[in-house]
Amino acid sequence: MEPSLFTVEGLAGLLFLGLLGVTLAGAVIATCSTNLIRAVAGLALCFLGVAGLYYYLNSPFVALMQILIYVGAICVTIIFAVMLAESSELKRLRQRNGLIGPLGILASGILSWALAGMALKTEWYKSACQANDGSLARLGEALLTTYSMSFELISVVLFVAIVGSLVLARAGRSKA
Amino acid sequence: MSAFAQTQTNETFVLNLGPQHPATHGVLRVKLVMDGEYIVDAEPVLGYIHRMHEKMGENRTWAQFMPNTGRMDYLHALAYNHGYVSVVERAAGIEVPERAEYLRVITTELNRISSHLLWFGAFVLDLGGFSPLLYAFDDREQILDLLESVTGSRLTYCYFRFGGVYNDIDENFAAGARAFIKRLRERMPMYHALVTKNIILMKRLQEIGPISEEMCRKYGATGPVARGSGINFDVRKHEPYSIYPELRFDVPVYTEGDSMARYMVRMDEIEQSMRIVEQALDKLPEGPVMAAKAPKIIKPAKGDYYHAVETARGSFGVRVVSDGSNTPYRLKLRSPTFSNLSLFGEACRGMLLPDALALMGSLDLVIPEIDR
Amino acid sequence: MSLHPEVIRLLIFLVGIIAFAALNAAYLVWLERKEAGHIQRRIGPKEVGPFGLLQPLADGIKLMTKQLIVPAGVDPILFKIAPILVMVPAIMSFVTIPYGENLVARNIDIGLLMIFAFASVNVLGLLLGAWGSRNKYAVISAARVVSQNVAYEIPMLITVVTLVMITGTMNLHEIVMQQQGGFWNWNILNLAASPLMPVAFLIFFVCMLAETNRAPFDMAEAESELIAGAFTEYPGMGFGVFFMGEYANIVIGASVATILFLGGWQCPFGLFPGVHWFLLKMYFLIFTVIWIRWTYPRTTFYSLLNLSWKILIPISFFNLILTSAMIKVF
Amino acid sequence: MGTQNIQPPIVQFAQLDKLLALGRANSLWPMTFGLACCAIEMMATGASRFDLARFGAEVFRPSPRQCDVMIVAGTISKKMAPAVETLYDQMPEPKWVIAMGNCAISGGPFLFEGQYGIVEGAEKLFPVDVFIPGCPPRPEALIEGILELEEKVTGSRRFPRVEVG
Amino acid sequence: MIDYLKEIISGTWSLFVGLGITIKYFFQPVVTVQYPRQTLPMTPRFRGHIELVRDEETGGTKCVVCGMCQKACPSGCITVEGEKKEGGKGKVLSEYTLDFTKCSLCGLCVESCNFGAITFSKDYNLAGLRKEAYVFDLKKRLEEKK
Amino acid sequence: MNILVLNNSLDTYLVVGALLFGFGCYGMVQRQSFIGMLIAAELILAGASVNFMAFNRFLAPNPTVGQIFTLFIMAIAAAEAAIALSIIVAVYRNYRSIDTEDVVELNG
Amino acid sequence: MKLNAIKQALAVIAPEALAEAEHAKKGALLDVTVSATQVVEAVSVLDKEGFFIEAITGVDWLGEKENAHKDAVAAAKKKAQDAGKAAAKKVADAGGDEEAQKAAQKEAEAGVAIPAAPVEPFSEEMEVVYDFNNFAEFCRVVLRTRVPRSNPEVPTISHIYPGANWHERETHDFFGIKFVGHPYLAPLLLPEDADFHPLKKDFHV
Repeated sequence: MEPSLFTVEGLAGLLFLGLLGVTLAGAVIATCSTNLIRAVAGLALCFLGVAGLYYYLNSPFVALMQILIYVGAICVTIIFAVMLAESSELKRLRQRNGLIGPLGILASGILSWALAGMALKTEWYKSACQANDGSLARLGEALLTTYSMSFELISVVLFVAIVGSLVLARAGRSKA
Repeated sequence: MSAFAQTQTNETFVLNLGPQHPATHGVLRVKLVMDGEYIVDAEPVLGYIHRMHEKMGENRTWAQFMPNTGRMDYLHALAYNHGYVSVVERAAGIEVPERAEYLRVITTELNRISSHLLWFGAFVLDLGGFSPLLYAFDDREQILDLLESVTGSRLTYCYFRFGGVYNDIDENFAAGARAFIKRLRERMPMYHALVTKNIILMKRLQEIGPISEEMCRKYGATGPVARGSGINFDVRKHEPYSIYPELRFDVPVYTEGDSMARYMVRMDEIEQSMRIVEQALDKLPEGPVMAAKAPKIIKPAKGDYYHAVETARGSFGVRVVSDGSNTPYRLKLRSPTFSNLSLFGEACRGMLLPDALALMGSLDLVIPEIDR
Repeated sequence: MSLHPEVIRLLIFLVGIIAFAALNAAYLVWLERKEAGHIQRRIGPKEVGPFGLLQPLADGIKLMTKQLIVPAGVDPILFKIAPILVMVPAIMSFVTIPYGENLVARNIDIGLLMIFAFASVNVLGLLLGAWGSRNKYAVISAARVVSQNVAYEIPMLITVVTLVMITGTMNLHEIVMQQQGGFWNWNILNLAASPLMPVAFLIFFVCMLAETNRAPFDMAEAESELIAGAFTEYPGMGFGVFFMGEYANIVIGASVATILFLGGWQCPFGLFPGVHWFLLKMYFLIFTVIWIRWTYPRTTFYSLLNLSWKILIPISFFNLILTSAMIKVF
Repeated sequence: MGTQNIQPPIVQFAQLDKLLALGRANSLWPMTFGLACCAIEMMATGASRFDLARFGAEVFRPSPRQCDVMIVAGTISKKMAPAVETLYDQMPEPKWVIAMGNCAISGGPFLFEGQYGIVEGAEKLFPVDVFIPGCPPRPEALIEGILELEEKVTGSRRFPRVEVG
Repeated sequence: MIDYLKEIISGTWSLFVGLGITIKYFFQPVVTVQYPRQTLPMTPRFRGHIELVRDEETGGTKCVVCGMCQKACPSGCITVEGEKKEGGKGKVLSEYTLDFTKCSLCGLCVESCNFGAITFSKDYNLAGLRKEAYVFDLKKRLEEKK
Repeated sequence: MNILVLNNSLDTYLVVGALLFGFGCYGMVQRQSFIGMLIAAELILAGASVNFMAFNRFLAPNPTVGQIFTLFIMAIAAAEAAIALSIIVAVYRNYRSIDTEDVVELNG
Repeated sequence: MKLNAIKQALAVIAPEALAEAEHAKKGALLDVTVSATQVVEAVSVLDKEGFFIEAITGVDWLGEKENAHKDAVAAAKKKAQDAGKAAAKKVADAGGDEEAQKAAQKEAEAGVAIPAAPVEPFSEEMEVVYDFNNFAEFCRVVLRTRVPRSNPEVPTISHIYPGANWHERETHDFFGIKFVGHPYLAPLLLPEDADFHPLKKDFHV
């Protein structure tokens, strides 16, 4: 199977490469940038790329949720926190001194190399065929039947998180 | 109002509002120490349009200073003309014919309406509403046409003279003024429906920027600012001058002290000024508009004279010190907004930025009048 | 080697969408200026072309040939990337909007979600641009943008969820198809599903105003307070792109409102449905948006939050519960 | 090829320049920059009766970054002069300056011997393109000034001249 | 609770009232005077820069070079110069310069003139590229007007 | 192997997931500020999610499980971000720093 | 009556310098001159009676004493001349000759003392003028104090009337009068680095 560049498949493949690049570039910026806001921007870029990957994995719903939650909510919240925490001056992030930098590179490099190697080496048991591509209806059905308990629990967790963060963030300010 | 008190540990930063900023109506700079959007401290920095009026007064003859008065507060130039001619007439003992006084009052009150209309528009513009400004300008243009037909200028009038006024009105003026008043009476309900009763505006003004009676006294605030804080002080009633004792009008006073009260005072003053103009037009006597005995060259006797008038912004006083020559020895212009603005720093502490700007707008600032 | 027809179709639509967005942005500015003029009893742009129709062209030429300044002290990368981050998601959202029965670039099952997902990226763009400017006014404006958007996304999404419960789909095409017939079948008057539908429409409209930073919720660029807010440091085309993105967002908001509540391309009387009806309704909504801008003063930040938390969210929650009850009962 | 016969360039930049000039001239966005009395007349010019919007020049931008023309409307004091200069420098090219009113032209009525407070005209700070005398000038004069500036940018005048009898 | 609902309803109503007002104006005719194409009539008292009055009898100026206007002017924008009249008393105007860029249009000069030699012009729309154009030689202007 | 069909191979996604995980780990170690570490944590979560989604697409018989897991991860991430950020803000208020080493009092 | 109350209270502080002014002529009802040290006390009295501050300003009386001296000299000279002439006339009437007349004239002229030129330069003064008014009823009170021009210092009243803060700064701008105890006496209307006081009579650019 050799799709040429000018077919739908070919273009899709090309786009996929682009998304891969965006994802990894975003990850690099997010970890290595010395400027915190740029790091968040890199994170947003990375998430956008990941959302694209999800789209290629036949789950547009999750892809859009990824954009909505990660890019639209989490990144924005992080930027907001950065603004709150260092509104006065642009703070350069100090790198940890000594061996931690190189060691970190080494350790995480080995880790990802091992993981990737494992993934590539393993003979994955391919499922015979999928009943259908995880459509929205089936997803909803599963959420409200099989996983309804976890769904509720997650809601509780979210609720508690919201209340907790409100309490934490408001602790500093007292009613006038 | 500030819902939360500022914690000491929070980081503050300095925001420079101006000297060129749309909300300051000219070239005022306010150094704001902010904690987020809360104002911790505010310090107005003046002098960006200091035009040396008092110095010029000492370099010119008494008559030659007239054009300056109109340029101090270009929105209510005639009241400033009035203050200056009154003090010189007091010093030199010049009698003014009655018709001239009536003309002075009529034009001054028309000018006051135009000033309040412009303030109304600019204030709503500060609050983000555009169209009321243009409606107000539309009405204001009518006044400017009337005044231009009498004085020859649109804005920086130099109409009064020691001993009278420069020109008698023409035959169309009275009818034009009455027609305008009729028109404005019909427009006022529209302004109230569009702006005053608008829920957004009410939320922005009610209980915002309270100024207490005591604060007005300590800072010497006068005019609508004081009247919005429950102080019944109007120079026209308090220290009657010109023909105001002969006219019937009310002094609108609101006790809330918030921006809404100041807004309402000015809106009510427009109505009162219309009343004054109507009465003065009815009573307008015939006669000369210039004192026959007015000397061409003014040389007041040695001494120290003061006269205050009520302008659209408050009590404007002129102190002249004469050494008997044809130039003033010392000319002090007591501008109302100078005092009104001086309380801004204290009043806006702990407020949010948009509320502070609403407060600043409600003070009705004309910066060249503050800086002089 | 030939291109697949689907690719060609997509390309054509992409070009069409970009042209539509740009043209809309340009001529909505014209509409805004004209409408403002007439509301204020003046003419508005008139001398540049007939009825001032060439005014956007002149503005465009001018903005494009303006010197590109990257002011000292800004973060150059963020500064440059922000306008793109505002513009691109807006164009992406156009992809799934059905203008007519067959006039849609890509009919996605979860089109509604897609629009909201991309709309949320818009905030990020503004935020990065404002932060990148390193201007105090811009930073204050950015803080306002975020709290405003977060506060209004909640009632908006609750309202939309209510609607999705009623229609049972997130496919915009299907949502419109369900509103076939006359205006009594539109969702805004779908009183059988929930008697509060007109109120829901109002809530959606108000939230849309807030999300697109339009007056009276335009505190992000409140001229009398924050100079030009997040755009304070942007000269020339950077500002132009922000501007276009903003108007594109208004078009999207009006389109979504049209689709969700006003029956999309359906005719009010059940006759001759078509794209013209869609455009008519959409432009009427945009007209209203502009009309509102030139009528009201700006709200303040806390009254805006009060409005959201104390009025819109309770009502939309109530509507949600009511609707689910109605669905369950009937 | 002799020096006399210079071939016209293949791409007619002159035409393009003309178009660009036309675009610029018809989209002069002024700065919200009122200093004193003249600022009120500037507002009046933007208001319904005179309507600067007809020429596409009503987009008063408060940020100098987005402005094309700075209307210096009022007296520039010595304290204000550095700020005015900064604002001028912050405007991106191409930019123009209109000196509105006598104060902005020469110091006007506030010019006297021994004055210590004002700058004697905007020209002392930066080049000025159009002068509008008056104290303050009528709104018509400001419109005339904008048209005059359009003429300067494009090289020709599109509008009839108003002759005053 | 009732107050809450009342406020919502009255507030919303006030917003609709506002919209009604603006849309009413939207459909009303504009009040704009389209300046270069239409002009407003100037009032007879309009104050432009000053101008010399033509003496209908002699065709020249009424000015007798007394210098009162020069003295009255607060800004010193008037310069009057005269030459001795040949064989007679008084002076003949040789130069009357007005530096309009300093003028404050106060009208003191016109008032101070006992001979009615100067008046206000109706030039209300001056604008130009050179500021030197506003230093008027009024004598020349008077002659050109013939 | 044609690089244009990478999108149809499970390995690609697994490698990307591993790389994201690696970057996340590196960030965790190297970053000094709380926010930087939060960013790194988000990267790690993203790596895990990519794996879930990939297995879901290519291996799982039921195509919803992986997606639901990813959705749950998102919810948890959102909760985590909210809590972490409010802690950061609170810490910043008290210590005026978001550097981990400056907050030594937490060490006990 | 506020006026009477304030008069009594101020009379304690500055009994000799209390002048009731005629409003129609001067614009004020009461004109009080106090010494610089009494300013705070007098202002406190006004504060207690509920007065508000209208303005503070200065007047530079440069040349006042010199002019007064010159006037006095001129007057004395004229007086001497007149006296001399009168004496001469008297002598002439009495039939005295010219010499006698001259002698009488000289004698009479010498009899009128001409003020001597001071050894030291005149101690010129500046005046600070405070205007107070009352919201409740009309009662404008002018408070004046004179300070030597060489060392113009007045205690501040900005702790009593915070509104006086700016007025004092402005007066300092224009006249260089120092308000002792003022929290922030930086130029208000003049540029921040201004070191000149333009309303002083000897100010030249």
